Amino acid sequence: MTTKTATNDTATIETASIDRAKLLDIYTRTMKVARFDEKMRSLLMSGKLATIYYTMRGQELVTSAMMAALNQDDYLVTTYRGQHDQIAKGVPLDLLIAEIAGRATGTCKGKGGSMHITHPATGVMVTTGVVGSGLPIANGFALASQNRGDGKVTVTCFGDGATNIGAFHEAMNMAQLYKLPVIFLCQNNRYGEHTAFADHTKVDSIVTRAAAYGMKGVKVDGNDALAMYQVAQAAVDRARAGEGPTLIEAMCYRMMGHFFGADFSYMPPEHIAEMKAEDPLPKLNTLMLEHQFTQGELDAIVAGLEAELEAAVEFALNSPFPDADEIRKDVFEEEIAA
Amino acid sequence: MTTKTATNDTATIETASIDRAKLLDIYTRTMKVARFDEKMRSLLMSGKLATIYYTMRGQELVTSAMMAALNQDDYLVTTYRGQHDQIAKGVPLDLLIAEIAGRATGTCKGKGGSMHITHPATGVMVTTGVVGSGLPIANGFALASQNRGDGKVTVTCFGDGATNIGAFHEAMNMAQLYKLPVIFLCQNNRYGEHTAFADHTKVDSIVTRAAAYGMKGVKVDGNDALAMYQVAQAAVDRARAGEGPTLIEAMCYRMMGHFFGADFSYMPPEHIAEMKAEDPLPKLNTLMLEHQFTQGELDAIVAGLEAELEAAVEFALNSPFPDADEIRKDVFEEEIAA
Amino acid sequence: MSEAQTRQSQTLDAPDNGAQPDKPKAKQITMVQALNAALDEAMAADEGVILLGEDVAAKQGGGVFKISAGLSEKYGENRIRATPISEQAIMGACVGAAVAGLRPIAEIMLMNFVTVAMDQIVNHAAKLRFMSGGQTNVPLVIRTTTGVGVGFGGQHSDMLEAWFAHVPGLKIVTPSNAADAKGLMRSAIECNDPVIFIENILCYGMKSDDPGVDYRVPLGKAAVVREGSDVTLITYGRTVLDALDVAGQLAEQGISVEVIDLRTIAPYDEATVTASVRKTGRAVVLHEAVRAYGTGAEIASRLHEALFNELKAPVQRIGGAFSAVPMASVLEQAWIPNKDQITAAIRTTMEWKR
Amino acid sequence: MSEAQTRQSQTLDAPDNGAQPDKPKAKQITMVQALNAALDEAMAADEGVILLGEDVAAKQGGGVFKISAGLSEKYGENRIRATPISEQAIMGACVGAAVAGLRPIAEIMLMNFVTVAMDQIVNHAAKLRFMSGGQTNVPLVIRTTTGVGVGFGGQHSDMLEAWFAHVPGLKIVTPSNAADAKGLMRSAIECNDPVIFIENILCYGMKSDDPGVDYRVPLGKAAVVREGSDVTLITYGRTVLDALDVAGQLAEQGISVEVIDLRTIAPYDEATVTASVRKTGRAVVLHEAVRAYGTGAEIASRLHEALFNELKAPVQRIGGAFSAVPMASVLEQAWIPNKDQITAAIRTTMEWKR
Ligand SMILES: Cc1ncc(C[n+]2csc(CCOP(=O)(O)OP(=O)(O)O)c2C)c(N)n1
Ligand SMILES: Cc1ncc(C[n+]2csc(CCOP(=O)(O)OP(=O)(O)O)c2C)c(N)n1
Ligand SMILES: [Mg+2]
Ligand SMILES: [Mg+2]
Repeated sequence: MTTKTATNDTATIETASIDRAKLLDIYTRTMKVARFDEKMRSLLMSGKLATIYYTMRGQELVTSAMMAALNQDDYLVTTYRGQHDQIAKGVPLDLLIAEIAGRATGTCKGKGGSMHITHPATGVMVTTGVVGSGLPIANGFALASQNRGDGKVTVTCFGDGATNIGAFHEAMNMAQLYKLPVIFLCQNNRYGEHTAFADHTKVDSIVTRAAAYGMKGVKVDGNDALAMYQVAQAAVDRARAGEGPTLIEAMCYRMMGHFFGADFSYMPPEHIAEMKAEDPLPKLNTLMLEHQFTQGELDAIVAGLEAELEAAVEFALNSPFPDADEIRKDVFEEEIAA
Repeated sequence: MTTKTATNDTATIETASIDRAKLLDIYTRTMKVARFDEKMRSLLMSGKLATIYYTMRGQELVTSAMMAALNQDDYLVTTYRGQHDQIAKGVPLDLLIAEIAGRATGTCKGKGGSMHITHPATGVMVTTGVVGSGLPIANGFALASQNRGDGKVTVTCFGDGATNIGAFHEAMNMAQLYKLPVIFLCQNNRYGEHTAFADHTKVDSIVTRAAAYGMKGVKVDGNDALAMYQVAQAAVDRARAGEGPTLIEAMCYRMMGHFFGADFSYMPPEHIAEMKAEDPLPKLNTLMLEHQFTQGELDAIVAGLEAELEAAVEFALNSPFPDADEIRKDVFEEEIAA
Repeated sequence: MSEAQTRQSQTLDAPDNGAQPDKPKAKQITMVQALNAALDEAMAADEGVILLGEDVAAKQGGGVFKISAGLSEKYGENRIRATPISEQAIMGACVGAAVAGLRPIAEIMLMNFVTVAMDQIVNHAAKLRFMSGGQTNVPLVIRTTTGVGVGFGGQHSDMLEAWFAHVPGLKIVTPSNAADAKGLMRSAIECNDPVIFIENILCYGMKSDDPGVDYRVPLGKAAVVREGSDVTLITYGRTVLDALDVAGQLAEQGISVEVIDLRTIAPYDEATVTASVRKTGRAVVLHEAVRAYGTGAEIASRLHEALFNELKAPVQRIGGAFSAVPMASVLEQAWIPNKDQITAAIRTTMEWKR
Repeated sequence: MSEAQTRQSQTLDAPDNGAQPDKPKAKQITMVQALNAALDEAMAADEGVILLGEDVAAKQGGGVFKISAGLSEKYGENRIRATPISEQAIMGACVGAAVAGLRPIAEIMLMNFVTVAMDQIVNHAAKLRFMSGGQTNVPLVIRTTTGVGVGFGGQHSDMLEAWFAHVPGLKIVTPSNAADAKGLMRSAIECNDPVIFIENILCYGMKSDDPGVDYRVPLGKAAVVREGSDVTLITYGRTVLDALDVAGQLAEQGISVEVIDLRTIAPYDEATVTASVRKTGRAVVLHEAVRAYGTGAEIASRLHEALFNELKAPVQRIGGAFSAVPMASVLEQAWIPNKDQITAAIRTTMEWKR
C-alpha cells in the first residue's frame, strides 16, 4: 500500500527531485542501519550476544531520510526501537554495540543497554523504553533551544501505538502552544506489539490528530526516499525558522516480530505480502540506480560499512565488562558509599 | 458570544421546539441548582459553613438540560465542580449539604466532602478532584452497561482545561474503539483555574478533537436551553441505540472565581461583560415566559425549591459530626483494628 | 493467630514448592498455566469477571506472556478486551466497571508502567470505598509482572510494592510458585477491594503440582514454607527460592532457619511473622525491591516494636542495591540480593552479642 | 559527622524557628515570600533557571499560591511558562530542558497530582544519569505542596515522600520554616540531580526572620532545632512545630527532648541522627505521611541496625492514620498525628524496661 504525501492544511503535495549527494548520504545511512541490523540478528541467533533487541527491519529508510535533514548537534529523543535512529544520527557503531553487549566501553558503560542509548556528542540525548514518554521530553530540549536561540531542532521518534497514550496528547498540545522547534516523527509500522493499527484506534490516520492541536501534520510514504526526505527537510526548515512543530506520520512496516526472536504469527498473510512488496531496501537500491549510481559504487559503500561494522563488533565483544562498583556511581553526582 | 450548534460531521443544525413539560423539568432543575448555589455562598460568606466549594454560577443550565435527557439509573461521573451535575441528576439536597458540611448524615458520612459526592441511588457514581480522571472511569461504567446490555448511558462532565490532560485522550480513543454508551460533556467555561482557553491550547474548539478519535462531536451554546437539550437528547439516543459515544462541547461561563472566595481579577473586563450578557438564568426565565409559563408559576416553583433547601440546610447543620473511629471503616471491607 | 494455627494454615495452604521431593508425582503446571487456569475458572464461575490489557485477546495471541491464551475464544471479546497502549484508560475503565459491580482484571504489561496509571490506582481505586463512606467499592485486580535478572534494564525491572503498601485501601499479593499463583489469583478476584497482583517473569516457567480446580489461597495468610528454630527468614515472590536454598545449606551447618513466604505483602500476616520471630528470636527480611524504604523497613520496624526485649539481634534487611536496575548482566547480578548476602545476614543475627 | 560538627552546622544553618524569642527583631518574611525571593534570586543569578507550571505567569496572577508573583514580569514568559493542565508534559519538558543544561523548576500544584507524572519522575528524571552512564544529568527541582488540616479531603492532602525516597536518584527536601524554605530552594536549584521540594500549605503564612540574599541551607544536613539529652525526636516539615511544642511542655516535666528537623528527607543526614540517638539512647520518628511504610520505617530500621545494643527502648514511629485523608474536620483531626501521640510515644521510650 503506497502512501501519497498529504498534509492537513493543503492536499497532496508533489515530490521534488533530490540532490545526488544527499541521496547518497541517505543511502549510506540506510545501509549502515541495515548491515548493523543483520549483524545483530546473526550475533543473537548464534548466541554470541544475548540481550533484548528490537529490530527495525523495514524502517531503515524513514529515519535515514529524517536524520539526513538534521545537523549533528540537533537533538534526538527516541525509543527502545531506536537503533536505526541512533545510527542514522551518527552514534559510532563500536560504542553502540559495546553498549548493547553490556560492556564498560559502551556509550553508557553498559548500564543502559539497547533501550537506553545516550550519546550527546551526536545529539542522541534520551532513549526511553516507556511508550510515549519521549515526546514530552523532546519538548524540553526544544524549549531549551528556543530560550537559548541556538537554532537547534529536536526530533522525537515513536510508533503508531504510542499515539494512544496520554503523554502524546499532552506533548503535542504543549509543543504547539509554545511553537517549539520540535518534530514528532511517528514511524507508523502498523503494529504496536501484537496489536494491529485498526485494533487500537478508530481514526484512519495518525496525522488527523495534528488538527486537534492546531498543528501542521504530514503523512508520507516512509519507504519513498524522495518524499520522506522532502517532508523531513520541510519540517526541519519550519522548526528552524521558528514556525513551530510538525507531526510527520511516516508509513512503513515492522517486517519482523516485536523484538528479536518474537513470534509474529498474528500478522495476517496479506499484511506480510504487502510489507514484503514495500521493503525499502530493494526500492532504495533501484532508486540509486535510477539516479546514475552504479551497483559497483553501491556495493563498495556497503563493503566499507561492513568493514566498519566488523571492527565495531570486534571491539565490542573484546571489551571488558563493567566493574561491579559501577552500581554506586551515577546514581547521584556524588558516589554512593559502599 | 453566542454559539451556533455545529457537529463535526454535518454543519450547523437547526434547533427544534421542545415539549413544555420537558422545559419545565429543565427549569426546575436549573433553579434548584441556582438556589442551592446562592445558599451555599451565603452560608460560606456568613461563616456558617467553612469548606472548599466550587461554585457553578453560570453553568446551571448546561447540566440541567443534560440530566433532563437521562433516566435516574443512568450513570454520572463528575468533578469537584459538580454540585450542579449532582443536583440536576437528583441527589437529595439534605444529604448533599450534610456531606459538604462534613456530617455523619451526608451521602458519604462526611468522608468525601464536596469534591467526592457519591450517591448510587441517583446514579452519581464517582466525583473526582483530579482533572481529567473521570473520563477513563466513565468508560468503565459504560463498558459494564455494554457487557450487561442494561441500556444505561453514562455521562461524564469535565472542563475545558481537562481536555489537555492525557486521561482525556486515552479515554476518548478507547470509548470510540469499543463504541461505548458514554457521553463526554465538556462544560467549556473558558477558564481552567486562572488560565484562559486561548492560553492553554491553540485549537479553536474542543469539539475539533473528536475527529482525532473518529468520534462524533457537537458544539453547542450551553446557555440556550432548547439547543442544549436537543444535543443532549440526541447523544443519549445514540448511546442507547448502541451507536457509540459523543463529545459535547457546551459553551458557558464560569461567572465567579475558581472556588468560592477566590479572586478573579485576571479575567479581562470584556470577558466579564460578555459573560454577564450570557447569564443563563435571566435567559431561561425569558424563554419560560415565551413558552407561556407565567412569572407567578415560575416564582411558585422557586418558592417550593426554597422551602426544600431551607429544610435541607436545617437538616445538615443540625446533623452530628462523624465518630472519630470512622477512619478505620471503609478502608477495606473489613474494619481496620484500632 | 497462634503458632499452632500457623502450622495448620501452612499444611492447608502451602503448595509443593520443591522442598519435598519425596512426595508422589502429581500433574505439574507452570505459573503461566496456573494463572491462565485461574482466570479461566474465575471467568466460567462469574460473568462479571473481565480482563483488559494490551494484546490480551486471541487476535494478539493471548497476551505477550500468554497468560490469557484461549480466553477470548471462550468468553468473547467483550470480556477479554485488547486495549490500546493507554494504561490510564485501562485502569480507569476497570475502576469504573468495578464500581458498577463487575470484577475486572487490569493487566499492566510490566510493573514500571504503573507509573502512568498511579492516579487511577492511588487516588481512585484505593480511595473510592472510603471517600464514598462505603457506598461503593472497587473489586479490581491489577495484574502486573516484573523481575530483575533478565537484562531488561532500568525501566522494565522495578519492584514497586512498597509504594502501594503505603497507600491505605490496596492489598498486594505475590506468588512464589505456580500453585499459590492459582490460589491467590482466585482469592484476589473474589476480594471486594483492589488487589495488586505482582508476578515475577523469572517464575513464569516454574512448576508446581497442580492444586486442582477451584483452589484458593486466602489473602492475608503467610505460609511457613520451612520450619526452623534459630532465625526467621521472611520474604515473598522469587526470593523465596533463594531463601529455601540458603536454609537448606545452613541446616547442614547446624543453623535452623524458618522461612516465611508472606504471599500477601500488605496487609501482611503479622500474627504468623511475630509468632515465628518470638520463637526464634532472630529475623532477616529479604526482598528483590530496593532495600531502602522497601517493605522490609516496615516489617523490621514492627518486629522491633513488638519484640524489642525478646530479639537476640537487630532485624536484618536485604534488598536491591540503591541504583536503577542496570542492564549489563554483571551489574544486574551485583544489584540483586544474592545468597551470600542472605547467609551473611543470618550469620550476623546468629553471632550478635547483645 | 561528629556531634560537635552537628552543633556547628546547626549554628550555621538553623534558622530562627521561634524557639529563641529573645533575639533582636529582624525583618520577617512568610514562607511564600521566602520561596518567591529564592526563585527571584536564582533566576537573576542564572538565566538557565526556568519555571513551568499551571497559572504561574503574570496573566494568571503569579500562581495559585502566588509563589511566582512578579517573576514573569521580570524574567519573561519564556522563563516563567504557564502551562496547560498537563503534568506529564510539564515534567517531561523539565526533564528534557534539564538534560539540555537548563535548571528547570516544575510546579505540580498539589502533591496528589504527581500521580499523573510518576513515569517522568521515576523512570526518567531519577534514572537518566545512571542509565546514560553519567553522560547526562537532570538538574531539576519539582516543587509541590500538600498538607492535612485544611479539609481538602482524600485527593488533595497526601504526603508521598516515601515513594520518592524508595527511588534511587531522587533527593527530597522539605522546609519547616520560611528561612529554610529560602535556603533549601537555592540549594535545590543548584543541585545537579533532581530534587523533590515539598511545601506544606499550612506553613505558607508562617514567618521567619529574613535570612537575607543568597542564603543557602545545604542539602543533606539536618538541623538540631532543640538540644536535649533524654530522647531524640526526629521529624521534618510542619510537624517540627508540634515537636518543638511538645519538647517545651515535656521540659517542664523534666524530660529533655532533642528535636531534629531533617530538612532533607532523603538521602537524610544519618550522621546527625545517629549521633543524637547514640547520645540520648531513645528515639521517636514523626511525620504527617501515613505511618505504615512511611519514611519513619526506614529511619527506625537504620537506628535499630546501628544502635541496637545502645537503645534503651525500641524506636517509636508516629504518622498519619491508615486511611485516605477524610474531609470532615473531626475525622481529619483524628487522622493527623497529634501532640498527645507524640507525648505518649516519648513516654513509652522513657518508661521502657529493657
Ligand atoms: C507505557 C507502556 N506501556 C506498555 C509498554 C510495552 N510496550 C513496549 S513496545 C510496545 C508497543 C509500542 O508500539 P508502537 O508505539 O507502535 O511502537 P513500535 O514498537 O511498533 O515501534 C508496548 C505496548 C511500554 N513500554 N510502555
Ligand atoms: C491533574 C490535576 N492537575 C491540576 C489540578 C488543579 N486544578 C483543579 S481544577 C483545575 C482547573 C480545571 O479547569 P477545567 O477543566 O476547565 O474545569 P473548571 O474548573 O473550569 O470547571 C486545576 C488546574 C487538579 N485537580 N488535577
Ligand atoms: Mg508500531
Ligand atoms: Mg474550565
